Amino acid sequence: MQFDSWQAFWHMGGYAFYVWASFGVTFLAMGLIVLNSMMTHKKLLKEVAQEAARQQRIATAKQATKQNLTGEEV
Amino acid sequence: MKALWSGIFKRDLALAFRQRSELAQPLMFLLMVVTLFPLGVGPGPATLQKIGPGVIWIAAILSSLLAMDRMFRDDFWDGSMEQYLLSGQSVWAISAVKVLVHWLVSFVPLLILSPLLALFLNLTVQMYTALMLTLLLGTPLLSLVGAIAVGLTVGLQRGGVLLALLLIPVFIPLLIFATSAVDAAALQLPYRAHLAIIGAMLLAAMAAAPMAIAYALKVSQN
Amino acid sequence: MWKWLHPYAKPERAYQLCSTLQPYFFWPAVLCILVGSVWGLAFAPQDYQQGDSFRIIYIHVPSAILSMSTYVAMAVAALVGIVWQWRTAFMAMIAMAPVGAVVTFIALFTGAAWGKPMWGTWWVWDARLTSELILLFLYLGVMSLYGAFEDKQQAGKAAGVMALVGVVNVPIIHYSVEWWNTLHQGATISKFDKPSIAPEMLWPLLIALLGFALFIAAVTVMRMKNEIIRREYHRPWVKEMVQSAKETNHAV
Amino acid sequence: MAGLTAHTLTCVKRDRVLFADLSFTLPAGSLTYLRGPNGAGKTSLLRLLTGLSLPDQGEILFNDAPIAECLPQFHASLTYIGHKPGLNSALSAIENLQYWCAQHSIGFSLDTAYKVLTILGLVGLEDIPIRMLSAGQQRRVALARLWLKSADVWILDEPFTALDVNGIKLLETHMRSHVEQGGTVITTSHQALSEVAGPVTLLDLEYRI
Repeated sequence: MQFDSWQAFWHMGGYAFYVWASFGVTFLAMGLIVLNSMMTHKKLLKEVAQEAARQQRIATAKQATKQNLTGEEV
Repeated sequence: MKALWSGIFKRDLALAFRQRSELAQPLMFLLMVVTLFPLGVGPGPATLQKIGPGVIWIAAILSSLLAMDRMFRDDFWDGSMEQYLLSGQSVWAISAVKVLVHWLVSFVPLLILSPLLALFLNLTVQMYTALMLTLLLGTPLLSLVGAIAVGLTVGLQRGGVLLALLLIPVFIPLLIFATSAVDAAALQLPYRAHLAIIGAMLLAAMAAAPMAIAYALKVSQN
Repeated sequence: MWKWLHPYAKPERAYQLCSTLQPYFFWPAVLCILVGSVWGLAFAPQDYQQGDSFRIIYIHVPSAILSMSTYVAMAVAALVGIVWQWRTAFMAMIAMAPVGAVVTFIALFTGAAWGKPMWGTWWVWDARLTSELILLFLYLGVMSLYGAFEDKQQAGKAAGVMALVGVVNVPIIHYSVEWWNTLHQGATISKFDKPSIAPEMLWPLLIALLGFALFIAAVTVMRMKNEIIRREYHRPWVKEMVQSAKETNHAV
Repeated sequence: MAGLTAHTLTCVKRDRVLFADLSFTLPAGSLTYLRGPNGAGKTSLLRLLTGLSLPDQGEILFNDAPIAECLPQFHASLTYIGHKPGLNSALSAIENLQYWCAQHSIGFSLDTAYKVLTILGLVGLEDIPIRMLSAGQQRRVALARLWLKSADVWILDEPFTALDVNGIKLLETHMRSHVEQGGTVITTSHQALSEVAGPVTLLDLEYRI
C-alpha cells in the first residue's frame, strides 16, 4: 500500500477529484453499456416470444376457418 | 470507352449545364461563408492572413458537402441508376466518370473563384500559389471520397446531414495538410512535402475509391 | 486451412459460440479490471513528477489503445463480410461499434481529467486527445449510418464500407494530428525494450489493458447475440431457443 | 434463343421472407405473367432476375450459366423497365434515349428514334424536357427502349401503369410479336393481360406473413 491511511488514499495526493471522477465515469460507462446490452437482449427475447404467439394465433384462426368451411360442406 | 464518353460524360455535362443555377448555389454559399469571417473576427489584415487558408478550405469542404449528393441522387430516384447497372459497362468505370464530371462542374469553378477569395482574406502571392496547388490536388480527393459516402446514403430519404457527419472526420487530414502547406508558404518555407502527401492520398483514392463507390451503389440497389 | 471457421459463419453456430464465450470473457474482464485498478490506485508507486494524478493512466492508456484497435477489428470484420459475404461478420462489426465508442469516450474523458491538473485546462488540442475525438466521430458515423437503414442487411454492408473508409483514415488522422501538434507526451507503453516506467507501475497497466480487451470482447459477444436475434427472429431455431429458455426459467 | 431459369430462390427483405425455394423456368418464346398481392415480392423477384440484387439463396441461370458469371452477355440481351422510368426529367425524350443507347452500346440514329416515338404516339413531344410530359407519356418514352434495343429477355415491372387503352394495346401487341420471334417476357400488372398479348403462362406469388 502506497498510502499511509485510508484518508490519504481517498485524498489521492490532492488529485482526488480528477482520479475518482475518471474511475467513476469509466465504470459508470462500462456498466451502462453492459446494462444496455442486457436490456436489449431481454426485450428481443420478449419480442420473439410475442411473434411466436402471433404466428400461433394466425395458425389457429386459419385452422378454425378451414374447419368451418369443411363443416358446412358436410 | 465510347459508351462511357457519350453515354455518361457528355450526358452529365449536358445536365450540369442545364442545371447551372443549382451548381452556382454552393459557390455562392462558399463566397458568403468566406465573407462572414472578416465580419465575425474583425477585418485586421494580419488576422485574416492567419486564418485565411483554413477559412477557404473549411468553406470549400462545407460547400462541397451541400452539393455532393447531386452526384447520384437524381439518377437513383428516377431509375437511371438501375439502367446504368444493367448497361453492361463496369460500374466502377461509370462511377469514375461521374466523379470526374462532378469535379469538373463543381470544383473547377471554385478554382476559378479562388483569386477573389484570396483577395478577400489578404493572402500573399506565395500563399495563393500554395492554396491553388492544394486545391488542385485536394478537391479531386473530396469528390472521390465523397462519392463513396454519397453512394451509401443515396437510398436514404434524408441522407443530407448524415452525409456531412460521415465525411467531415474523413476530410480532416486533408484539411490539416492543405492549410499547413499554405502556412509554410506564408513563412517562405518549402511545402513540397505537404503537396506530396496530398498527392499520395489522391493517388490512393483514385485506385481504391471507384471500387468502393461501385460496391456502395450496388448495396444501395438491394 | 480456414475451413473450420466456416460453420461459425452460420448465425446459429455463431450464437452458440457467443453464448459459450460470454462468461469466459466477462468474468475475467471484471477480475482483471478490478485487480488492475486496485493495484494501480493503491499499490503502484507514486510518479515523482505527476504525483497521484498519474494513476488515471491505468484507465486512460488501455482505453486509448483499445479504442483504436477496436476500430481496426471492426474494419477487419467488415472486410471479411464484404469479401466472403459472411452475414455474421457484419453483425460482429456492428456489435463492436457501440462498445468502441464507449471506450473512446472513456479515453477522452480520462484524458481531459488528467489534462486538467497537468496542463491546467480540461481540453488541450493535444495530438492524442484530438485523434481520439475524431475517432469518436468515426464511430458515431458508422453507428448512425447503420441506424439510418431500415433493412439491416443493407445497413450492415453500408456501415462496413464506411468502417473501411474510416480505418484507412485512422493512421492518416493519427499521424497528421500528431504532426500538426507535437506538444504530446509520447506513448509510454510500447517502449518495452527501454521501459520509461517502472515495472511496479507497468504490471497493473498491462493487467488493466487485458481487462479492457476482455471487457470489449464480452460486450461484443453480448451485442452480437442481440444482433443475431434481431435479424434472424423469423428463423425456427430462434423460436425454439426462446421457447426452451422460457421453459428452463419456469422450471427454476 | 435464350431462356431464364430460377433455381431455389429465397429472398429476405427487411427481415421478412418474401419467398423461399422458388424455382421456375422462363423458356424462349414465352410470355409469363407474374401475379401476387401487394408486398408479395413481385418487384423483388424481378430485380433478382435482372441481377440488380442478389438472392439470399439460390441462383439464376441464363442459358444454363449462372448470371453472375456471364453478366455482360446477360445484360446485353436484357431490357428491364422498372417502376421508376429511368428518365432524367431535365432532358428531353430524344436525349434520354440517345444517352441510354450510348450507355448500352446500341447503335443510335435519330431517324429510328423519331420513328419509334411516332409509333408510341409522341409526335411533337420529342425534344421538350421530360418533366413537361404527363405520366402516361413518360411511361411511353420509357417503353421506347423495347423498340430500340433488340434484347431477348424483357423484364417489365408494371409496364402498364399510367398507360391509356391504346397504350396498353400497343404494348401488348409488341410483347406478342416479341414472343412470337422467340423472345422471353416476364411482366407484372395489376389488371389481367388481354387476349391481344397472346398465350400467357401464369406465375403466382403468395403473400407470406
